[in-house]
Amino acid sequence: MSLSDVSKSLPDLSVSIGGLTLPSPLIIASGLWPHDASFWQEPYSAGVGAICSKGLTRRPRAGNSGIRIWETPSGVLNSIGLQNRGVEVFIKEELPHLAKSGIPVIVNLAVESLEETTESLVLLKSAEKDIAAVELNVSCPNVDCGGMAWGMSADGVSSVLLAARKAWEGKLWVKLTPQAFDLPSVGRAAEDGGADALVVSNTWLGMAIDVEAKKPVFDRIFAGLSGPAVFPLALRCLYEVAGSVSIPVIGCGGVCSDEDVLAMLLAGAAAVEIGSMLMHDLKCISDIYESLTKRMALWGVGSVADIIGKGRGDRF
Amino acid sequence: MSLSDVSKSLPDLSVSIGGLTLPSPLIIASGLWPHDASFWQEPYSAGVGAICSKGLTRRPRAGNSGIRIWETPSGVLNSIGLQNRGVEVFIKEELPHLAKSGIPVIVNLAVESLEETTESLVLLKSAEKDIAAVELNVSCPNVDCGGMAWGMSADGVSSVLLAARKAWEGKLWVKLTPQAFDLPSVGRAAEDGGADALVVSNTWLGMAIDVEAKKPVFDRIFAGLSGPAVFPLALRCLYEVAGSVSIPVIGCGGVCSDEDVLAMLLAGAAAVEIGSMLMHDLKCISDIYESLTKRMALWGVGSVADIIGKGRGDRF
Amino acid sequence: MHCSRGLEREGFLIDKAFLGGGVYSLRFETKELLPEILPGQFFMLGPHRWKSDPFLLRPFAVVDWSENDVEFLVKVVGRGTKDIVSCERGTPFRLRGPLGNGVFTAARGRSLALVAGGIGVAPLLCAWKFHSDVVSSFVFGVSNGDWAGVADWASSKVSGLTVASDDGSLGYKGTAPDVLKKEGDLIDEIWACGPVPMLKAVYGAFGGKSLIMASLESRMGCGIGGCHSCTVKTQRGMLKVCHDGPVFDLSEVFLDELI
Amino acid sequence: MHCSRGLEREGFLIDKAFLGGGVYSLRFETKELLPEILPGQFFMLGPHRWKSDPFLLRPFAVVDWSENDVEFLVKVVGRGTKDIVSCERGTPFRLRGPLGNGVFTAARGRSLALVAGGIGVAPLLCAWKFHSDVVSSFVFGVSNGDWAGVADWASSKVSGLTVASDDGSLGYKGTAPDVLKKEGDLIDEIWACGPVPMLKAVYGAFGGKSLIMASLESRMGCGIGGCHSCTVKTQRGMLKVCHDGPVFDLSEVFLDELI
Ligand SMILES: Cc1cc2nc3c(=O)[nH]c(=O)nc-3n(C[C@H](O)[C@H](O)[C@H](O)COP(=O)(O)OP(=O)(O)OC[C@H]3O[C@@H](n4cnc5c(N)ncnc54)[C@H](O)[C@@H]3O)c2cc1C
Ligand SMILES: Cc1cc2nc3c(=O)[nH]c(=O)nc-3n(C[C@H](O)[C@H](O)[C@H](O)COP(=O)(O)OP(=O)(O)OC[C@H]3O[C@@H](n4cnc5c(N)ncnc54)[C@H](O)[C@@H]3O)c2cc1C
Ligand SMILES: Cc1cc2nc3c(=O)[nH]c(=O)nc-3n(C[C@H](O)[C@H](O)[C@H](O)COP(=O)(O)O)c2cc1C
Ligand SMILES: Cc1cc2nc3c(=O)[nH]c(=O)nc-3n(C[C@H](O)[C@H](O)[C@H](O)COP(=O)(O)O)c2cc1C
Ligand code: FES
Ligand code: FES
Repeated sequence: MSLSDVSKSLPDLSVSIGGLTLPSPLIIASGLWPHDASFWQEPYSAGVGAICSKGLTRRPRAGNSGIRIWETPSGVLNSIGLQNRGVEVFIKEELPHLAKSGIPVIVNLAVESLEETTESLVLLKSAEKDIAAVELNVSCPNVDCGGMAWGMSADGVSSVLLAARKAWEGKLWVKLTPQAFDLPSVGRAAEDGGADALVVSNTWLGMAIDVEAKKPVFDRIFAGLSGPAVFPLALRCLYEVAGSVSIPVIGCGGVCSDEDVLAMLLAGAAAVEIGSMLMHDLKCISDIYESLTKRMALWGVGSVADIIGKGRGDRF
Repeated sequence: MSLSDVSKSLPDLSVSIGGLTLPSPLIIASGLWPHDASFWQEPYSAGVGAICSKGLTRRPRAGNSGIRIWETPSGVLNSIGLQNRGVEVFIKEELPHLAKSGIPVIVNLAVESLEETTESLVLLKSAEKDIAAVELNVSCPNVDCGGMAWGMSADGVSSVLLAARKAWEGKLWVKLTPQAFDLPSVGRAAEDGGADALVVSNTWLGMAIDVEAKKPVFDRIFAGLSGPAVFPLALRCLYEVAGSVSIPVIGCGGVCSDEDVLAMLLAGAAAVEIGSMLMHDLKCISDIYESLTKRMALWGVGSVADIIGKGRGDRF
Repeated sequence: MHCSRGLEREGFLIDKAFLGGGVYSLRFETKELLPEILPGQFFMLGPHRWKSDPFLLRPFAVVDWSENDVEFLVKVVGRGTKDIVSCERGTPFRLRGPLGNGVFTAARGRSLALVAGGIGVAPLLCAWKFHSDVVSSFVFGVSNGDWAGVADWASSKVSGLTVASDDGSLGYKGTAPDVLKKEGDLIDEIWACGPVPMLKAVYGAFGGKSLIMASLESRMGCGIGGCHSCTVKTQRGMLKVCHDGPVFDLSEVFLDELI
Repeated sequence: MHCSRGLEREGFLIDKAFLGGGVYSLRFETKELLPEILPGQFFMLGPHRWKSDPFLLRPFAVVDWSENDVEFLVKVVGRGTKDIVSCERGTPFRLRGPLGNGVFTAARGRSLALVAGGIGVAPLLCAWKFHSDVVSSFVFGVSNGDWAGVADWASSKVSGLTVASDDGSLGYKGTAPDVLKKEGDLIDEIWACGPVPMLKAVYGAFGGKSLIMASLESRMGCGIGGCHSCTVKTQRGMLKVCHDGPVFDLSEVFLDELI
């Protein structure tokens, strides 16, 4: 089929993730997009399947002091430290406006203590109708208590799920950390605990030194690496986890182009989250959506489901 | 001091690594440089502190089939699979020529089984005078038996060291893998086992998919990521390990410039290994050596030892 | 290109002039008409050929603009700015903007002084152009004679610009705040942009007496308030330079926490 | 730049011509004198502005050279080649070479045919220029009329070049091996470069009868035999295209393992 015939048979880009149907497999990752409804509409909304909120905590957080972002070769180190206004303000002042956009809202909830997580989920329950899914973030490397620690082991994830599932019956995703030693086992623990989908994964622990100042760039020394640099690593993690669980797995890390999306899908992803690339181009998602559509049409593939996992070799 | 005064007081770039003195902290990492003496001389030798051999095994290895190298954003995936002519041929046909260059030879020995490792070290003993140090590679991600598996845990490294130390009394370095869950504990195991220095670290497990072919690029699916992309990750690993052991730690991963070298040194590295950057520029080491010298002179720093660890924050 | 790309615009470098002191003036022609731009607003930009390294666009204050062109001053300080000024005329650029909600807002009937340090002159040139009627004085402080070209260039745009230099090689000897102090004590409002030490000096001399509105800098990711990279500590909490600023009432900002 | 950089040379793009079929001819002037270059040898190259992305230099066969200039044909197939041909005249390039030890070596007194497929014509043009006295025929096969410009250009350099195309739109209809078969059975030696299917066809038709020396391609890292990225499976084991080749006796190569 030639490119000019493409429009005749536009493929269907909607995806189904553990019972949740999204209009597109392209999800905006947590921490990149403003909670400001003016950015939840055209032209920015074109091609967007869902948007993850900034990582929320039970109470407001000021975030980290000092430098918070640093460019590295094809990557970005960040140490934001979960600056957010807290779950309550989010539910009252922000969520209603965002939900009105019609874009599915994924609430990224940063796990601190189990108590706080339960409290937050109970609060979110009151706004359940505006929430497409809760994404439990057991993987933030930029805070002290909790955060990534929960995602490092199957045990940690199991206890989080046990608490969370008591308070939240809606769709529940778990966003894993690549710092975990055995991602497949952590993923299985989340599946066993009742997760509807996994997100693989969050940022990679890195650091930078300001050579002239002779000291670490970040006040917390370590920070999270994201962006194109980590794509090969994230793809490997996705491939491993997708081969080890039977719930859908969403790929995340360095996705920048339709090729990257297709690589993730072929490796077994049910959808992808796109984060850092939005800093490079606020409108990258609609471009990716377009070229993805064209490529699928050229391939003669009618739906995303026909691609998922089709590029897996024999490992796992 | 202005740049023109620099020549008046050239700093001393020699380093001492567990009793071994090298003329420069810039070491060519394993697997990048030919075992061909014509490349072990001017102009390529300028600024080089030592050269690591290609990973050697007890017996010759043909290496992996299929595509072996793939470019990623600011990085390189490789799946060479330890192609080498075996320890015996190396000792007889290659080492004598390389040693004649006067450049310290670091023999990178890939750990397969403990028996083969012992055998190889016994063979190497016969050529001890030509070997500045043996670098035990417990971190190759591109082979099936052994390789990276030994480096994943403190226990694995302990048993390797126990075997190795019986057969080899010379300088012994251990090259760790960033895939290990707890690098500091693996590093301590190597130290306790009698290692003279650690190399942190080898390549990062990644993968690539050929989207048009709809299959993994590499026959072994996974491959090792190196190059500038991984620098922030490698620096963090170095920082963690250097804070946890008392033997020297050599930084490795994405070092491309004098700034990168200084960052590693400030974070606690005793020296650095440079690998992928040599594919970008065969002569990068002499350029880095020059600019490092200039920068140290501008800083008024007389020796490398005066920089090591001076940029550490308070973590570890 | 698409019909509407929101804040993501495309422009071509149409003019590049080296002004000395590592500073270039760059002018871009945009394909679409620009909306109104307020003094203090900025763009994040980079040549289209930046794909993944460099990855982040760099923020620059608007110096001047018309319907479909926009001008910036770029001082070379690192790899991004170096590569930006190395671009030839005709190079296509990504221009994200105008960004920023905290801007310089004209206050009629009050005495208003502008004070710039080094490259901080950029947004104040824009402020002057669009509010020259309300500005009583404009002091431009630089480090030394390297800035002669920039000072001349600025003087050609701003009638009555007062130039000062730390070493006296250009205009008055002294810092911009020093000169401003001499100009008179009774300034209702000051618009400032420059290095943190300058902002502190201005605040030291005029804080409490005059309202000091300053355009701040910070490392940025998105420019639209999404990523929380660019915050500064203020009495109202951690505020985003890109979204709540870049212009802030200096009395609200913890000056010692500025990076 | 330094006095001696060994194989790392610097050159400036001095000529760029689009020949059609996605193929450009690029000529570089080198700062230093070049050593003798043998047909089949190649350079790895990329513009100096490639820092970390793209990171690897790309290999290209030498088409022609003199004391301080060297010419290549570059076919655009991906991001690296796309960026290379987008460079303006004057752009500084990193040129690593000449590389390769396995080259085309003239065999006097034997009948020698050259057979090229598509962009594989590059090293054979060099072979022809320096060994035209011993070449009895030179067949250049292309896919279709898109290659007309390249074929004309090659014909202007090679007297008696035979052009063939798969669809018959240029020269003979058929593949280059087809044409060669017609030209006569008694060829002592063949020098070949082109896509793997062409090499297989040449081997199928002439293997065992003629000595077939072929220039192979492979993905490369270092170009000097250090990284073991570029190997091909041969009867003598895994050999490095960059160091043991790029020209190999095809009877030694496991053709089915070529990528
Ligand atoms: C709202 C705003 C307006 C600005 N207006 C102008 C302007 O009109 N003209 C101009 O020349 N510069 C302006 N800057 C600063 C400019 O953005 C930086 O100099 C530029 O991003 C540095 O990029 P680089 O890649 O060359 O530097 P890098 O190599 O990234 O860093 C080199 C140095 O630049 C500084 N730097 C890096 N990024 C920033 C940043 N985002 N803000 C401040 N400093 C930074 C660092 O402290 C570092 O020392 C402005 C910054 C902001 C936030
Ligand atoms: C010894 C040698 C001589 C060569 N001579 C020429 C020449 O004279 N003219 C010319 O146009 N090309 C030549 N090539 C091929 C050329 O090197 C590749 O086309 C180029 O590296 C692709 O770079 P890219 O970034 O555009 O492609 P990428 O985006 O990296 O890949 C696109 C496509 O190019 C192919 N490719 C990538 N790298 C190589 C490689 N190293 N070798 C072969 N194919 C590759 C891949 O199969 C892929 O399908 C030669 C290759 C070798 C090994
Ligand atoms: C500035 C910034 C802020 C982020 N904040 C969050 C967050 O609050 N919660 C979370 O789960 N992930 C957060 N992330 C991680 C991203 O959602 C994403 O998982 C990660 O960046 C990898 O994807 P990318 O390479 O596409 O950016 C943040 C990333 C960045 C760069
Ligand atoms: C092509 C290639 C081959 C390698 N072979 C080996 C090897 O044989 N043994 C080993 O210990 N490391 C090997 N490495 C790893 C490097 O020595 C180095 O640890 C790694 O590439 C990270 O450093 P870099 O980013 O500077 O390349 C290889 C790396 C590359 C790219
Ligand atoms: S730069 Fe992203 S919030 Fe300001
Ligand atoms: S490219 Fe490195 S060995 Fe051939």
